[in-house]
Amino acid sequence: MSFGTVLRAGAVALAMTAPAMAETVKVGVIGPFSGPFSGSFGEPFRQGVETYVAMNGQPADGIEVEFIWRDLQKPDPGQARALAQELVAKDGVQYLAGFVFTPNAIAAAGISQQAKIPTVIFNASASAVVSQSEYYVRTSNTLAQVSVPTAQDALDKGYKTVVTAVSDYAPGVDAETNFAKAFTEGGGEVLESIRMPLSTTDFGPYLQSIQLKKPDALFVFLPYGPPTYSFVNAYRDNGLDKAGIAFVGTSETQEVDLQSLGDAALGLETGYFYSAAHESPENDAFKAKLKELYPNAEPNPATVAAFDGTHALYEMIRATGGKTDPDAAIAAIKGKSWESPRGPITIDADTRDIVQNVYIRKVEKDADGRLVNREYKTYEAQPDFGAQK
Amino acid sequence: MASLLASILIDGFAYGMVLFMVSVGLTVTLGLMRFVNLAHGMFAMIGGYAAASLITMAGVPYILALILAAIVAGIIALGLEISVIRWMYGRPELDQVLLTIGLVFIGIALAGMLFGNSLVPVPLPDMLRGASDLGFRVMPTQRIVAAVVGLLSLLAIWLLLDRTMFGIRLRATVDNARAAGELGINTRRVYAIAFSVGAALAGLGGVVGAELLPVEPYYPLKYLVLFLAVVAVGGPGSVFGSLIAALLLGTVETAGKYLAPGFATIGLFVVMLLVLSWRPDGLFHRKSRL
Amino acid sequence: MTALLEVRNLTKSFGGLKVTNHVDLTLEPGARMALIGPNGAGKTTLVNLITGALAASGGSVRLMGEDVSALPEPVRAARGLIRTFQVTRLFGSMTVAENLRIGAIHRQRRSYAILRRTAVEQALDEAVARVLAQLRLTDRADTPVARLAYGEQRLVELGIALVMEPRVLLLDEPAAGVPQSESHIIMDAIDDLPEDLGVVFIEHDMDLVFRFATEIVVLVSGAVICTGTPSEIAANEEVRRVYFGEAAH
Amino acid sequence: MTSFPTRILGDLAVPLAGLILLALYPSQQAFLAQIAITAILVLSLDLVVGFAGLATLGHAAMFGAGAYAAGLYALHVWSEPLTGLIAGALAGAVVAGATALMLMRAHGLTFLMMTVAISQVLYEIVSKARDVTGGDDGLFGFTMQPVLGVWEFDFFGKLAFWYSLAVLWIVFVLLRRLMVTPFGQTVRAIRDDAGRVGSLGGRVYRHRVVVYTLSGGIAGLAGALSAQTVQVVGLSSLSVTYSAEILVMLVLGGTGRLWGALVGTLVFTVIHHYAASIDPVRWMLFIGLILVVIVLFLPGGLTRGIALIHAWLTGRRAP
Repeated sequence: MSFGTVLRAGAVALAMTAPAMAETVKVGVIGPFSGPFSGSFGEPFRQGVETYVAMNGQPADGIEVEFIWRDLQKPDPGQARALAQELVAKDGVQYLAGFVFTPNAIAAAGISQQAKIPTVIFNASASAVVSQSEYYVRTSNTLAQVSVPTAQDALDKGYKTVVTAVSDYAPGVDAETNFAKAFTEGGGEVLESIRMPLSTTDFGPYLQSIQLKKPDALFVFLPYGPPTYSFVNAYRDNGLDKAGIAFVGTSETQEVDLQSLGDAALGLETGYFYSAAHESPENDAFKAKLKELYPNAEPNPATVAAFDGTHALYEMIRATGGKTDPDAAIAAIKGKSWESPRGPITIDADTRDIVQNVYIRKVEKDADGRLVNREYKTYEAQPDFGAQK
Repeated sequence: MASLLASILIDGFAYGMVLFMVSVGLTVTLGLMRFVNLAHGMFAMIGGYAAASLITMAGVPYILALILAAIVAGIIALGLEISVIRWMYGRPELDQVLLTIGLVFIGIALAGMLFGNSLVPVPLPDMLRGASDLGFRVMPTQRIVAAVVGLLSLLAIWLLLDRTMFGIRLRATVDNARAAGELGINTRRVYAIAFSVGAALAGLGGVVGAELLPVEPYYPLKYLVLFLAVVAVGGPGSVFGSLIAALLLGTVETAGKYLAPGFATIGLFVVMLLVLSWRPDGLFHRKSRL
Repeated sequence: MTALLEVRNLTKSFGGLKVTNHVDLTLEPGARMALIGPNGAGKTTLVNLITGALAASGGSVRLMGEDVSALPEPVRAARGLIRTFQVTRLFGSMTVAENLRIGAIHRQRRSYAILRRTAVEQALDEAVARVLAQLRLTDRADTPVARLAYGEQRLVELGIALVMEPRVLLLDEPAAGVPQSESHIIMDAIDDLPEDLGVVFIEHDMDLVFRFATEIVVLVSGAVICTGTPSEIAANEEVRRVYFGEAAH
Repeated sequence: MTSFPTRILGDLAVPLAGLILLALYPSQQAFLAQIAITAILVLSLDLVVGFAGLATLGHAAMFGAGAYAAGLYALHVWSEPLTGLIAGALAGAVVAGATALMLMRAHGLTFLMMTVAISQVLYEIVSKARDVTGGDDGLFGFTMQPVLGVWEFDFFGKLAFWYSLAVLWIVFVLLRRLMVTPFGQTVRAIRDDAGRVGSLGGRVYRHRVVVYTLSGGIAGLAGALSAQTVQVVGLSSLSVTYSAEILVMLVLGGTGRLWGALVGTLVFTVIHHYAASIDPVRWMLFIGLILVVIVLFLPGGLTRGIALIHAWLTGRRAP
């Protein structure tokens, strides 16, 4: 975490007390900047925002953006609402951003709606989130968005039967139901759907009983960090790969965890919206700047979601000239498309949710021996299938 | 059917042995010093970090790193015992709970600063990776290692308690600390050594259990309930009780995963509640034997 | 006239060890019974069995003719069987008056009362004031007990029992640890107790025993070896040998 | 004991403190409402920890039960707030009362572990009953009618603040009264020496069950307030982590004094608020150090410290 940012923010605040030369637009960012989720979300958020600012400067001449960071470690709706209210009422922010957990995003929706605060969701991935406020925009993904194309790909690969094993929490259930729906509609069969308690770390028994079912493939959804690590290792160590049960995942091999997964991850195939190995000038520029600012940081889906979220904020700020005009701001971002480090993306004009490519990737070693998600197939312009139901 | 039962027992045993190793030190501090130590998981985490650093940075072989990690955990525990924890013996439980929660918070913060907030893998040598064939099914080799190390530590604990001078002193102090003091046993030193040895065992458990309970800053908080459950169910102070409780809880959770996947966690806690309502002092309440 | 307290065949064993061995006792109204015996004779255990703090392995306890053997300690206490402790057990966070009030609250069955402050409950106050005066603690009423001298703490220990208006009072070494100069306050207070009350007291000081007791029970290794008036006990050969012989050293 | 004016002044302290805070943080009323609600919860925790002497890591179970009950009540039955509070309090009391029958025979580590197990089981049940509770997306979609039919809930939390402050005031005053009644004193006596109370005819178990149930009711009330003012109920309201956090607040202020609960909540929340905006990463280190220092050097917490300073200034010995 950078102290420079704090100092810079302070300097901006000081500058404000002098006769204002430039219009300052304040953006409140709420996320887990400490605690167990800081590694997978809080830090990437900050890195994404700052990388974007470093690459693009200020939105326009005479408009300065000031980011105000507020720590919210865990799902805590009361705290989320209090922080959002404080940012709006006391700090006078024109925009809100961040939000990892769905309940927090929903709790702040009332503030966003009533105070008309355009808000960019960097993560919270339940389909229902964006519809909670007319001023919500999302630059991450929904589980339906990534699991439906993943199911199609599984069918294309010729898998006839799957077992789904997901962590027993809302994103896991979303992933399971959407995958299963798409897979069965495409003619496949789901032999069993297992929901594993979130606190589980010993996956051996689950994998053993899956092995007895002998499916063609195993669809998985697990939260980042320890559960994914344990699961992938258990998948190898229980010999499922050798038994010919293919691994079908989404976010499991994301970059923040990938290197610590080690060789166990080699060959795993997943469908997701961003790979650090995506080949495009936008991604190369993004990775180069990130590396320059944070030598130890991994370019991660959460980093890119925040990077693109900052782009969305800039679009809205530019469209309103830094003035408070929430309706104009939100109208300006609706239907916008641009080339993100992840590939082409669009903010849907009706749902304000993101439309993006979903890539099927395979974990390989690059020239330096580091693990990468190599994209080999693209499902273009996927919407949130969950919202279409 | 038979192979399902065998699978439950085998997986439950391996899981239980990891739980046992991490928890056994805690049962000694609870039974002996009557010290409610919520920071015990921290020593397992320290062991894990020590081993991971030794292997990845210094290229130390796995087995040596395992032993060194246990020693590091033991030494840090000894330092803590002498500087802080010693003053907490005999204080109300609430104070002990709070102090050790405080230590956990400090440990989490320091671990995050030193090693980052993501998990740190403890790399296994190729020999211990992959699966071993048991005939009717395969078993992760690493899990067999954990079970073996667990059995070896059980043997070592038994030898330590039963065959050494320290064991005699420890048992005398458990029976009656005042009488032991009058017999010339330095009870303070006995406490300190017992605490440190318990932490070293936890460190060992932290390393061999790293595939099951991955090493990361929130380790001490995340698995705390599990470790305390083993001790409470086994009966504070009873090494044998902890072993049985660890195997029981390990098997219950494993059985839940095979038979009612979504309810494994609830099952674990319900069993714990039932046992504790039935026997508030645990299955094997320490009377005079350790 | 029924006896206040009748103990028959009371037995307690831990494992194979009999710590209380077929004890019989009868306490008449007005009796001042001293329970004596060497250390480890099981005197405190006997008190614990009578009050129900410990469950007996066998035998019966009758209080005013009724069998209370199956009743838990609080119920026996509510029926007037009250004891004090050898090691002072006061409510350490409270003042003297508050300590006594806890007794009064239970005596008057007000422990679930939530409508008025304890301090304005007149009946409680009167009971407390009476005992404070009796023990000459009135000017200490608002002192936290933690700050009292040990002798005064023993008085409060006794006071909590007295405010319960017991029918049978079991005193476990009431003057233990109290300097000689103050022990008479305690013994005087015991002397002043109502006539119809029965008292059992454990005491090591033979002067006190012979001055106050109307009846003496000698307990050795958990069994009663002899019961009698002070003069009978003083003359008893076996008691002299087992107990006074030992005490003389 | 205390003179009449002192008592009245003590009763007025909550609204006074509320007004001072409002003057200090005029535009952060949702934050102040959070403090008031948390203070109610910590007061209820003090009943169990400070006055009954039982260390628990499961108190959030009752808070969460109250929050979900009030949320479901508003969603399916009636969105009137005051009856919603009653629903929440009842739910908290029922959970506490039912579990107390099992819990109050245990003590020490066993008690601690059972409180943890109970709140984990409740957590899992609520998490699994996704259709009813929303699982970990949270329970939302309900709106509240105006309080007493007059005052509307506003998104800046103005009403939330006054509403929560009023409930906090009532709870605080009633608990202050309760602590000096015969029942309150009996509970304190049980904490000091349960065996002694038993020897006086006191029913320790029953009193503990009653006080735990009462405490659960108040925790449920706090949960209901939280549900109504935030209009989302999250699973974390039931978590053991939250139980630990409120325990830290209580100890920071000092157990066994109602003042301690208020001071601890206020100091913890305000420090957290600033620390979290200045340097969130080191916040955990800081709170850990505070805990260790308080336990080692200032058992009794901040209010004990204040009492010591007061005693030193007035030249008397501290109580």
